[in-house]
Amino acid sequence: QKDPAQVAPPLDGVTEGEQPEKSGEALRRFRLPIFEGPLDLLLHLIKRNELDPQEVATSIITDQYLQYLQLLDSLNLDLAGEYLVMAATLLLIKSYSLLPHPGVADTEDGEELKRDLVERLLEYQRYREAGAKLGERPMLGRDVFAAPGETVEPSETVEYRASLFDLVEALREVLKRLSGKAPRQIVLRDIPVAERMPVVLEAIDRAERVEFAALFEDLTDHSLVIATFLALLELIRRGQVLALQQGRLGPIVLSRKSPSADQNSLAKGE
Amino acid sequence: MEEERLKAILESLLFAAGEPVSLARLAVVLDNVPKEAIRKALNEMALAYAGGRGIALEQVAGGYQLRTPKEHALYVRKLLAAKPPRLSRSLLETLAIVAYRQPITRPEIEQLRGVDSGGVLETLLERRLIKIAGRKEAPGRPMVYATTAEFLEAFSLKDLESLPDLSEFRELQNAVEESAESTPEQLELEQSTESAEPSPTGDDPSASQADTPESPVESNRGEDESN
Amino acid sequence: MEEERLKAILESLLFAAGEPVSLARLAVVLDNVPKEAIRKALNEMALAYAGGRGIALEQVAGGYQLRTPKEHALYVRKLLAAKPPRLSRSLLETLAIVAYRQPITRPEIEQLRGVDSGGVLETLLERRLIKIAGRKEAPGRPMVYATTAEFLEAFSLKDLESLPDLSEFRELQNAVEESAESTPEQLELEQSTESAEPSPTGDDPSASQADTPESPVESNRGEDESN
Repeated sequence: QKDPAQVAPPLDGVTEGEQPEKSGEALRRFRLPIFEGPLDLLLHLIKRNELDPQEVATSIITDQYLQYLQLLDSLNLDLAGEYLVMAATLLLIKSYSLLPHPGVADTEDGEELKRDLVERLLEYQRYREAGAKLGERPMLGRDVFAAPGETVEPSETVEYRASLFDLVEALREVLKRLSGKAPRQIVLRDIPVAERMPVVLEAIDRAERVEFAALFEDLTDHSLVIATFLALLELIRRGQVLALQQGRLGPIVLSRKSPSADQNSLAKGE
Repeated sequence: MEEERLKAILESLLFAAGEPVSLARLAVVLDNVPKEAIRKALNEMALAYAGGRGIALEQVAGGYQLRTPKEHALYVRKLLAAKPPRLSRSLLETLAIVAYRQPITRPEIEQLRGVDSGGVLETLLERRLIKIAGRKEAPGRPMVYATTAEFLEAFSLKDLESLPDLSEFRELQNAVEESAESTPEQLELEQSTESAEPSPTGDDPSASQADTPESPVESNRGEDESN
Repeated sequence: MEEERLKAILESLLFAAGEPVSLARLAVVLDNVPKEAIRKALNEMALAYAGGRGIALEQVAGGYQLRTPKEHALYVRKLLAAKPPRLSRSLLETLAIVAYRQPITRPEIEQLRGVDSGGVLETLLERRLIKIAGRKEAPGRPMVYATTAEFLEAFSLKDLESLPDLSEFRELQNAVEESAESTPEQLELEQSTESAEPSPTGDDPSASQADTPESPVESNRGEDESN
């Protein structure tokens, strides 16, 4: 992608004789130098006229610069604003030197404009050179190459997963709340864990993701809570359910590990 | 740890890492080996590699990295069949400005370059050669840009201090002018002679602006001749 | 080609390739070198590497490959495991969308990205960079995502207001308006996350360790040098 401000110009010999002879839809092919902006163009013109950057404000440079802008204008081509600003600056400097100016202040203004421009030009030239030098350095992927690197089994996600301890902590929270709801009604029944597993899966499937606490919301029976919890642990152990915690003390969210729509997206998404 | 074994392990580590590895990171892995011993081993390794080998040990981006020597670039490129990263003049120029003047804002860059630099900065960010390094405490709190570790790695620089002194360029100015100007980048384009219609997308003004009748016309299109 | 030079180039090639390279492929790169010469050089290299080096040349199914020897696996594993996980482009992209548009639903994210984002969101949830922030009052009551405190921490952000100004990322906004008709490459998104790159120096717990007198290597060094 080209810098939008780049324009391609100029001025190396107007080649009128080389207009295409064929009429109609003839396509012409050009090779043009690319300029990075008005400063770049000015440096080009200075070089071409074998001048010094100090002499940027001489009329030959100004004339050629303007000639180029006119050329683009005659082609109805949009011109980056920076080129026009520079043109105005050059013209202003020129006007100071051409017009009679009784005030001393005016002369100084003109000189200052010129000094500023030369300074900018020199500074720009320095960075352009620095850039060129940078481009000459041994470049990775061009001149020198590194090893692609070996990989090991990624283990870093583990630490993001909620630990068993977190689950137990969360369960305690649920139980604490429960005991507020139905105090002292602890009747332990023998509920098979296997019976609770499909219930847990169904709850997760219904909502795609379920907060850990929500799984126990409607349970007032401690035996049921414990069986449900054990069922969940078993499902996690089997890799059917994924437990994720948002933040160290955040809620634990349960989701289906496989097979579900989410699993597909996992494969596609990354 | 015996010295030869240390060197062998270091070679493994640097090879496996691929990217530059800092002395600190190596020391973490090599638990009980003092940093000084690691540094010494690395220096000796660098010397040992130097003699016409296929691998070189370089200090890059604040760390150590194994790399192929420059002389083999052609072969390696051929094997990898990868296009070498191309950095245009405008990218290099802007990168140099960021490198020497960081942290620097976009308006400051544009003042130095004299042109809008949004597109160039975007490309440099995309290539991870520069990053947004925060905001300047100035009106509007503009973002400031700085170079990345990837920049140092890409240009084989040990650190930012290894950049050549900017003042050197002033002296060289004329010589530079020669070399920079002798091969200006060129834009190749085609245009119908019937109309100077701007490109339909409008997102590449440079292409449409590039046509000038003054420009050396390379050739007419072959198709026309056959008619 | 001279034999030593051939070996050096082969070393460069295998080093840069990482993967196994077939003899045929090597022969293509090394234009005029006969396969037999290449095979012989490789065999000699394999022998030379064998003596306690950090790299081994192995012949595997796909060809020849440079690898770290098994004896160093522990160290290599430690080094690579210590490497902070890098966020892939799609992760960063999604993260940035969430950061700027939170609270946001998965369909909205997918509309912006133009691709299914379930897996990416899951990874981000896993890494605690985003969280489920509730449900949207809309048909189906879809869940909405938001960034976490860990996100701010990981990206060295004081608060969400410290994110780079969205207005500076025109194209993201455009993408929002156009509602992702294709696969928009959100270059700007990288900018936002790039700024938060963890500092390369980061941790240096070894520094103190290395200087401790208990470190056994220190005492051995003298002997090694005399060898």
